[in-house]
Amino acid sequence: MKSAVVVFPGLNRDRDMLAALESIGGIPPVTVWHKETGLPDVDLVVIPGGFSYGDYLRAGAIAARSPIMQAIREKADQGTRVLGVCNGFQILTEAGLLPGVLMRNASLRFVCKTVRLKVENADTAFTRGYSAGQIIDCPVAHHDGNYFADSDTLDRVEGNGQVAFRYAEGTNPNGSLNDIAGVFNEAKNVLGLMPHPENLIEAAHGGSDGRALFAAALDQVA
Amino acid sequence: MSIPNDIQITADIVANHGLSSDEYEKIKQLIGREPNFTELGIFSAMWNEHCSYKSSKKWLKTLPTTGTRVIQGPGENAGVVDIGDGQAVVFKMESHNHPSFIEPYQGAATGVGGILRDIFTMGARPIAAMNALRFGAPDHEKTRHLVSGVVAGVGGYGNSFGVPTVGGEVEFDARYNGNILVNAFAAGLADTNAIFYSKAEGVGLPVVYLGAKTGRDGVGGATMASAEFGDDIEEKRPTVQVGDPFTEKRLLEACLELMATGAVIAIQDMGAAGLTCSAVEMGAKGGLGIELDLDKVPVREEAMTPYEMMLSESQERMLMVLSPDKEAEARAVFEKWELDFATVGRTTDDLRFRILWHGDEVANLPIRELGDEAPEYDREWVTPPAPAPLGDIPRMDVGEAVLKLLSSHRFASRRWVYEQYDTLIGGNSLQTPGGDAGVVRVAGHPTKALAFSADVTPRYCEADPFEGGKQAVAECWRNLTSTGADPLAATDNLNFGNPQRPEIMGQLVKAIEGIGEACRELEFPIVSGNVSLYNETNGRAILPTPTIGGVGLLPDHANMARIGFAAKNQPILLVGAPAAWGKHLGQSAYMKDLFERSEGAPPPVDLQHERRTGDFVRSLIRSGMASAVHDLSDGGLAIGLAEMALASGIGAEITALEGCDPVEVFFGEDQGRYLVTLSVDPQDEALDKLWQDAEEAGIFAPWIGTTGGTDLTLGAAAPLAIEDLRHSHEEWFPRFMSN
Amino acid sequence: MKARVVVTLKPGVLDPQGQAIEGSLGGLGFTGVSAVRQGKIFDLEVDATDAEDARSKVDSMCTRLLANTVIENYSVEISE
Amino acid sequence: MKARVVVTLKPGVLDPQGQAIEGSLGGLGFTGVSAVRQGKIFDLEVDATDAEDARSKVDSMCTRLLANTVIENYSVEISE
Ligand SMILES: Nc1ncnc2c1ncn2[C@@H]1O[C@H](COP(=O)(O)OP(=O)(O)O)[C@@H](O)[C@H]1O
Ligand SMILES: [Mg+2]
Repeated sequence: MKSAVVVFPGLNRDRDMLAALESIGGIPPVTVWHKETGLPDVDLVVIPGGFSYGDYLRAGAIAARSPIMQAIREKADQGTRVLGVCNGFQILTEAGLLPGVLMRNASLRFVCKTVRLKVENADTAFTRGYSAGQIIDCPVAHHDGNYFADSDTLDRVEGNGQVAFRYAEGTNPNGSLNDIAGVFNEAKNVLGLMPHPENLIEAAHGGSDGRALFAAALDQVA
Repeated sequence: MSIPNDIQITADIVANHGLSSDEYEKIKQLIGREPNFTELGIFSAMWNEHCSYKSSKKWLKTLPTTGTRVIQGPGENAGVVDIGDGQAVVFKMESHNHPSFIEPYQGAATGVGGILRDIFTMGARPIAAMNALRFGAPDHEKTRHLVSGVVAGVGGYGNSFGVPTVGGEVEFDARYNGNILVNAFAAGLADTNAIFYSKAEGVGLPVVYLGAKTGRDGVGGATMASAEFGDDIEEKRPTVQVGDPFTEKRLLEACLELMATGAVIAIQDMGAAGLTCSAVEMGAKGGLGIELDLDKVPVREEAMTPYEMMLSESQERMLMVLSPDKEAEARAVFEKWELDFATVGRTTDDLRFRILWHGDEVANLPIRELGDEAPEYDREWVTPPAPAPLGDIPRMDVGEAVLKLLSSHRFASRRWVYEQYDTLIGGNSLQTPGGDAGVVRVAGHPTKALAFSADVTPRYCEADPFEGGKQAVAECWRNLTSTGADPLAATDNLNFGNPQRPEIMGQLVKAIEGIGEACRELEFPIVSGNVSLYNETNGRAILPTPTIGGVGLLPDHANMARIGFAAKNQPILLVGAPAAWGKHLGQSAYMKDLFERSEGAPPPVDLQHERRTGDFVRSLIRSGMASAVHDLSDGGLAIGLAEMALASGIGAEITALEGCDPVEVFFGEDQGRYLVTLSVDPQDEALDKLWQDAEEAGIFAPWIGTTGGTDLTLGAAAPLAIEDLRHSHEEWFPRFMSN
Repeated sequence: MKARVVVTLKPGVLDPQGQAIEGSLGGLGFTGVSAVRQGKIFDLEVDATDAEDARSKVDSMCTRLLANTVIENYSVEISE
Repeated sequence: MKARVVVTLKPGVLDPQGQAIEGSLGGLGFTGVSAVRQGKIFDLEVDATDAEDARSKVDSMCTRLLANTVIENYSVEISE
């Protein structure tokens, strides 16, 4: 399956993401610059992590208004898989493709460590490599990962099975409501998550729990 | 500051520029007239301690700086060391002490920004960072605020820029109450055939300004960095520099893209005294003059004077000499990244540094003399007095002492600090903070990795700067070795008090001698560095703190050692031990932290022994026999064992040593020792072979105990549950910071 | 024309910064402090024919970029 | 008593956020926008005997926590 990685100025985990997609999918992804207005013909669009525009104003806010976002929106509407990791998640919420917002961590500090995630919904194109309820390791590295939504939105997200991952008990690093670490859109073809599965895909990383996510998104699993 | 350029220069103005009257006379002699105000500013920037190294140069020259792998030693933005396969590691460490005391977040952030710029200016993509921090006593009123701001600033910049922070140091001591230390290290990877230097070549070529716009930030900053603080510190505040990691990240990408086009002839980042130092350096090194037209410089404030523009320390700026036929291509790269790009001058053949502004020539100075003729002092120095001899050793139960030390500010886990740093970005971090050295894989190579460590024990340096200097180098070398790396080369960041005091100068001289001796013996050359003097307030100097940052190469990270015990029932060897395992309590943490006593000589470093032992440990790691390795330093054997147990959750039982004093055994800080666990069965003959090899190498490597269980049992002392150790170890920092 | 935009969190939206600041103020010995909320301001200059025009331009900047209207309210003041 | 604190960067201090926002507004087609500077506000309630007392309390909160007076200015408004 073909994939594209969208690059905004200030993103910095683009190389990590390119390496992960290539190593798991076997094909180097296409890189798309934020000023472009169209996307190549791919099955998976990924917005990686980092600090687009320095995260100035609000994390992801400025990038969410870039020219390429219209094309991403259209692709998403057509059912193409879109994955936003960390800053990518923030960008997707700012752009309205995913519900809720990511606020400053409750500690007000940047946090980088490995947490445990509970796979909440394993019945989607992204998560079918895991089983529901499975606990996996995954690193986080962010300053604004505190998931918030008003109660109606939250009820809807919970009710529709839109929660993809939760921080396992006792490991919520940022104060997210309902321990939410990742959410889908209603159609489940758009996923945003704060943790970095791309940094846990081989023995040298100390584990490979992140692999299954990319393997599924790239149709490398049955 | 709208002082006219033709103002009469008075003795007061000269003094305010940090220049002595002799220095001013020398300036007049060199240029054959009185300087105007802008020229005086330029001289003050070039001739202050920070840029000219006038007090330290004589001694820095004695350091070993060459080696078979050294491509570039001190003198450029960073040192360059060959790591094979056409690649090099580029690294340096630099201080941002004074700015961080005044504005901890921005001071530390711009320190990180500055060192990263030094690295990518040379054509290298940064792959690792470290930070060595020293704060005042925990109970000093400013300390918590400074810790919080500095750590947030280091993280704020490095995380956003996108470099993994893989190591560092944090230490507290009342001697840093008025002068904290923020030493930032960065390393990058470059191809050996694509390293960029600051030496300009070719006459009539465009001098191009890149990056952020110039403001009044830090005007006079370099001068301040070289001045002692007094109570009037508030008044010395220049406009604080604010870091913009977003711009720096774009500058990195734009510079590397530009370098790949072949357009760059010379490049220099604008650090202290930005435009002045960078332009002079490029011209002087290339034997060329430089003419700058300040009307072309992108500015972000109105009515800036030439003086201000020449001394501005606005961050995220670069100066380049470009090949004229590539100017358009270069401009396109910078426009893509939305950075300022302006041709602000040209190279000339007359060796003059000429500044034009509003149609006038506002400065015209001999470019070589600005740097080469900077004063160089052979300052008076005295050998620092030896500390009082070590008195009686007070007793404490070994277990109680371990718990107390682990929960003290010195040994408490630094997790609160390093969890604020992105340690994983890049996907190549093999060892993150918490072990002996950070390790980062060389991307694209199947087996190679680089190890990084920053070390110094200031209380040793205070007691004996020569031995302390040696020890800093040896400990850094040992930390690299503990991962299995071959130590390659080092960078030094020499933080001291006022060099015009002979006893301080003596500390500097002796520490450099010690560093030099250790670097020579260990074949660990110094390839870059930084000197920070005048770290004192009201006549009270910091502890002498020569931080050593080292880099090592692991040929195959499959054979890499870590600090945590790997499994239970493994023999633990104390490699490099003296017959009594450990003895030296002078200047130990045991004496200092448990009894507030700081007498006695620091532990001496036998460099031949260091080398033999390190080489032996490395061979054990490479052979696959060593399953975990940790060097012993601060706190001795007890702390070393506790750290190995904590990193793994596996306990250990250490045999009681008959006839020895347990305090000396467990808390002595004898140098040149490693704890090594083995993956071989104790009955295996491999172990006999190991001891035979050790004996032949002249190394004592006693089997001191075995891993296993959930307690740490130190000789005859009552067992300590690892969970209790963990509680002690993890508790201090968060509690301190939340108060 | 000069404009000042004030962006505040909507009531009911969690404010981690405000909460943390309230805690720190307590820690510093300030008693009786409550309901701390943090917001943002933007000062800017905008070319406009008159105050009305300026306001409508700035208003549109707010909805399109400066405020995230899912969680934030904003107000605009025009001067000069 | 209610108080609003406005914290702005001192003139001359670099404001990377303001710059990035200015650039983004340009990208969104807003022309003639300049001098964008970002600041913070804090709304809070404080127990005080009168406006005078409230002001002096909040003033001290500003110097001790809310503003970084090395690079920021602040102003205090008291209401109710
Ligand atoms: N400021 C810091 N930034 C990142 N890591 C740090 C910092 N301070 C300490 N560490 C890490 O904490 C661990 C313990 O530090 P230290 O006791 O100085 O190690 P060592 O004795 O091996 O030199 C090391 O892994 C070190 O890299
Ligand atoms: Mg060590």
